[in-house]
Amino acid sequence: MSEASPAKAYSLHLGVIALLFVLSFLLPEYYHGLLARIMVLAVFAMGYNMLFGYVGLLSLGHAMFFAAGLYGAGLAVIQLGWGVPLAFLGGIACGAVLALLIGLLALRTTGVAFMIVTMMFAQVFYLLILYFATWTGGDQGMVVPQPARVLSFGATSLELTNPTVRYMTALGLFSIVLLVTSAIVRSRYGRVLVAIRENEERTKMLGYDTFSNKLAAVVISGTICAASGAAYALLFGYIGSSFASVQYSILPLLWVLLGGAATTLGPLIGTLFMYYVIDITSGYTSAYLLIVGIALILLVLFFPKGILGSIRQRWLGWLP
Amino acid sequence: MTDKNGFFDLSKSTLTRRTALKGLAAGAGLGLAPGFVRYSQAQSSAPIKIGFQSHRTGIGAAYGRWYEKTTAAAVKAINAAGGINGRQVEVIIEDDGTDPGRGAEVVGKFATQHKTDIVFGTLFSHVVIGSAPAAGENKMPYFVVSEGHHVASTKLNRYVFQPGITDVKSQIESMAPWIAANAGKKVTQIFPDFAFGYDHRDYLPPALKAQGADVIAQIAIPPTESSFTKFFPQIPAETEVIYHVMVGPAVLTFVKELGEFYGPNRPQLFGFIDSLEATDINSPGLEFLDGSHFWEGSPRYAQADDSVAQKAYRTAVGIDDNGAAVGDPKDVSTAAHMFGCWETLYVVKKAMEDAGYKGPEDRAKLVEATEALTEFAEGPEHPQGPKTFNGKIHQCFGIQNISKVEGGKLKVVHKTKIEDGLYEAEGDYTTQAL
Amino acid sequence: MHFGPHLLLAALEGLVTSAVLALTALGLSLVFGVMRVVNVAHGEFFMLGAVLAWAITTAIGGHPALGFLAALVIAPLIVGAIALVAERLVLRRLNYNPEATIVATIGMLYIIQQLALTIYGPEARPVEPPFSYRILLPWFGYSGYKLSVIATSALLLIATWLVLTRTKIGLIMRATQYDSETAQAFGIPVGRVYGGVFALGAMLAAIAAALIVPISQAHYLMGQDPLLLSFIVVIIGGLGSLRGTVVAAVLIGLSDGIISMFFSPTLAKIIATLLVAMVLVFRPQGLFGTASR
Amino acid sequence: MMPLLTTKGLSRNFGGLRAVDNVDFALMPGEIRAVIGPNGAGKTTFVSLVSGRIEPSSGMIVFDGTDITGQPAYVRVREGIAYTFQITSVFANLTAYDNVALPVQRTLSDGRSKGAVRAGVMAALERTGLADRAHMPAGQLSYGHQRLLEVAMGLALRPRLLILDEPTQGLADSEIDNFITLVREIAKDATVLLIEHNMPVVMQLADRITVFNAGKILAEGTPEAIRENSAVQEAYLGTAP
Repeated sequence: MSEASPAKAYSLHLGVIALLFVLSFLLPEYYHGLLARIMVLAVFAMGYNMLFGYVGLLSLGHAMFFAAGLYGAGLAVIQLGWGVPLAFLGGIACGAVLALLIGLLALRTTGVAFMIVTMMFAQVFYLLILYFATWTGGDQGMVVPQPARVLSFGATSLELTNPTVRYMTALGLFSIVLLVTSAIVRSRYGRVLVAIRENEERTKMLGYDTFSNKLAAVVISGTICAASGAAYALLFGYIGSSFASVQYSILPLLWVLLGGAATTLGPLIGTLFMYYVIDITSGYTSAYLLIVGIALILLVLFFPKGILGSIRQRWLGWLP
Repeated sequence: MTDKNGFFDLSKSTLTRRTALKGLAAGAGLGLAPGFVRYSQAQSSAPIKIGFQSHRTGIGAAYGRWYEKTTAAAVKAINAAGGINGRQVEVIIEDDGTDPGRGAEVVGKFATQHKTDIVFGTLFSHVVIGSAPAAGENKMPYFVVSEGHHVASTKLNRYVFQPGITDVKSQIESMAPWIAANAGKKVTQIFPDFAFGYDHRDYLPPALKAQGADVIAQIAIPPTESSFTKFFPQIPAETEVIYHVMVGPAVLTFVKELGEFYGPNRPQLFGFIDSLEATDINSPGLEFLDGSHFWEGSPRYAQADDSVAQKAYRTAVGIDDNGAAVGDPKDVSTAAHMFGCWETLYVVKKAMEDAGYKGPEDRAKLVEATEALTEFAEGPEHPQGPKTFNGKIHQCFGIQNISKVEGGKLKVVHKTKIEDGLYEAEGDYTTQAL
Repeated sequence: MHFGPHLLLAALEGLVTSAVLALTALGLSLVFGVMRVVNVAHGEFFMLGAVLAWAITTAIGGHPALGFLAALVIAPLIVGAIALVAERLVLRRLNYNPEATIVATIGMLYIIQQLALTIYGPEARPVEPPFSYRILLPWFGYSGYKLSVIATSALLLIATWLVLTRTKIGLIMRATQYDSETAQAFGIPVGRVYGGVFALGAMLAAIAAALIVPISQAHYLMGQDPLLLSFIVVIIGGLGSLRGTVVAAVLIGLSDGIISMFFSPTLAKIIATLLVAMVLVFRPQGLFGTASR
Repeated sequence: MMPLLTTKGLSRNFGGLRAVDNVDFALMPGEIRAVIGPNGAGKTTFVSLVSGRIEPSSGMIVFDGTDITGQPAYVRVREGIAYTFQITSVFANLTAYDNVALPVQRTLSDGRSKGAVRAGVMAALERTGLADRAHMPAGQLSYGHQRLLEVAMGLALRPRLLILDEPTQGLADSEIDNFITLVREIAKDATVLLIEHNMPVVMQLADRITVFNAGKILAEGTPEAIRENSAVQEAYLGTAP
């Protein structure tokens, strides 16, 4: 946050990106595919972290932004026949517009009321997907046809279903969002967001229009989540209402809290951790949710600031 | 009413573990001479690995358990008779949480980590549709037992098959003539406001129309609803038949409240047993269903005219004459659907043998061999009855049962013909590249 | 059906929903009001109450009323004990930090749900109502038991109100809610009050579940809807306001029933949800809360 | 000369209580004005109305010739009304540097250059003697330093009117002397409105004093005149000569 050690933070981010790149060549096939998915979902968590970690606004409705991107991109391909790049942008635009609208309404509330209002708007969004099942496929969802999931540059074309292309696309999105969000939180605007989190009243008295700043944060957060959703639809080829359900609003909160709120890499670490706990434990018992539950409680008891947050607090103060 | 076994009974959940299946498979393979002979002749001695995508948790968990039981029984029988192409069959189970996102991940895990030969066993439509792209991308033959119309709609891809259970569209079309002739001409539909309901919403009215009957009202119930009485006034007074296809845990409430609302002067009731799968028909509050009719894929209760194959199948799976687990009369099975697991595995066996399937490199051959199948004769491998298979749309068509609730049992009163449920193909998977 | 009878039916149905919702939401409201803890596992305590009610009635057998009454007493006690243990082992150690308790109660949610699935199973299981009397109205029949649920819930709510306003326990709870530090200074054992309130909140949910389970069955995923609805009720009613909670529960229950008269069910749900959200947006302190908190 | 700030009939009710009652007030540019009065006299409510933290029940506020009654607080800050809190409310988890950077970066019109923010921050910190503690989290500063940081944040806003709400509360005597010097320096380019209980500080600093009692202005004048005012003595100074 402060002026201290920007070089260290940048090297760390570039190092993580480089590591993920190298891993692409080392990982066994299954973990290669899983990591691609995790990177896309980590972007969802990073979008959530933007609002929850830095502005301190706890939303329980972020599934709607993810789903806006998912459906915006997916339906653009399925119903309108758009190409991949345009559909991706369309999905992001849907998320941005929705976030602006929701922000204008929900930011009139604070604290628990904000949680509930966002949750209810997300519920409305979810029900609308069911209500307009003719176009959205309702709860069954729809497949984004494989032939349409191709990136064409003149003569050459890249199939998004190819594992390497998919991994690299996911990594590309992840890297861009990581660098952009870390630039935002280190910027003057990021400083204002943290000030709002720490003491909104005081921030107002420094001459800041906190409503507009928060609104911008909601839009940035919603846009990033929509980018994740749009990428998910195009890379994995399925859109469905379960991605708009309450569960998918709670997941990014969990990922962020696990990895460490208000840390740039926490969302990735949290998503990774949660995925691997489920993946490994589900191999031993069908009661893996029990283990997830216990893990959550132990973490919150002994690492209340999440994995990276605790590391930052105890050992590495410079951690971004 | 006393059920001391049902509660703190941990054995149920441990029974169908992957390890148990492995043990069964291995035991059966070693113990039987013919199997052993073919085993040694096979070019590869490694077992054929079938990835079973199971609803162990989430909303589909009640089905998942019985799908696992049926699958274990079928695999045991197949292995006892020498396996497939002389190789034993091993089932690897992964839980998909009845969630499409996780479903796709599980298919990926089967393809790239377990490296199974096929993936099999999914029931819930949204999981099938969510997993289908992953199956196509991994070129992984994916045999579902879902009864949804999604496979036959040809909106999925060439690697997805449903050869063991008739799809809902066909079921509905074969029900319509009987409803119009025996139940009534003015039909009100009550269905869940999600995909399973939409198949009924979309396909029943034209099917009834063709028989001279009409759907006069359609009431869609939101998926999260847990009380229903407030919707019943929307049922028109002149309704002769209520056609209900509610599913999920709130179904008992639905029936009970319908009973309280109408009392003895009710219209005719026709339902899909999906509503009451894994639920005792004699549960308190269901008395109201006495005398009403249900669609059943395979009958829950043993019937007087059951074939030898049907009897053998019931014994193998371990269900008694009332369709409950042997030794636990409260543990009611999902008999109307789970037969599909049994039959699908035998279709896989047939197709693998036709294709001379040796390993994952032969998956394309397996797809073509499956598409080449046309008919399944009734018998030990297909105890529910004869079926035809349309290789272009990857869907089978079989006979359906209409059962009447009588004295706390379901008695089959009508069996449809395969032709009743045939419809024009909506596409052709075989034109897609492999 | 004509408008009048239809409205009557919708109102009756709405009242049953309200009755159960008011009890459940009151539990959540107490925990939230006194401890400032957002208990995401509240719905799972509800589910536990229903599942235990099934287990108890099944174990006892005999006349359904016997088992039901036993369940109505024993199930909440067990659930309360479980909640107390959870509070002592986890929430207290977290110092009731708002964010930490949300994560911890999500953890509890997973644990309780998974244990219910493993031990109880995935089936929906019915409980026989203590009596099955069908009230025959000129236009439709209605369950007598449902009416008794409304009455029982009303009695329990009045009893809770009396405890909160007329007894020393109630006074201690209100003092803790108002200002826990001052309460501590005046010798109120705040830690024990918190434990008691958390258990009481869970017990109210369990009682509501035991009442509803003869109407809708026990199922291991049944906790989610009551949780969401209770949250809404608590916020709309204003935090920690018993009167507000009850009025909001009646409002939500009735509007749910009556809006469904005019629109297709899913659309009705969309409209009802949007309406409540808008109330919150334009009156965030709830309908009965005061502006400055 | 036109007053920098005037209020006309300014009132604010809390329930039945009239915390500020029909106050007409004028403040000239360059002045150091002290507002004194017993606890509950309405001083803090009055400056909160001026800064826009709370809305008036009736009346009008004019700043530099413009009616600002309906403007939100943040706009008033931008127009030059800075408020430092009575209860210290620096951002405890941010460094002193970041605390001051927040107001500095907003007032910078050229905007982009990082050097300008740094220069502005360090200037404000140096004026308040906190430069060597720039990278300490504000919450770890001593109480007196937190008060100074609060002033530094107010200064960094480059206010035309700086409202200081009990700035010397909890300061040691030595710190108070430095503080008086600081306020005098601030007053060279800003008008200062000071709520203060410490009478020696008031007497040393104030050009004029306004005395509040029960929500109304009881008296106004030079320090000498107020000291002589018998009504004030009765209401407030009576206990302290």
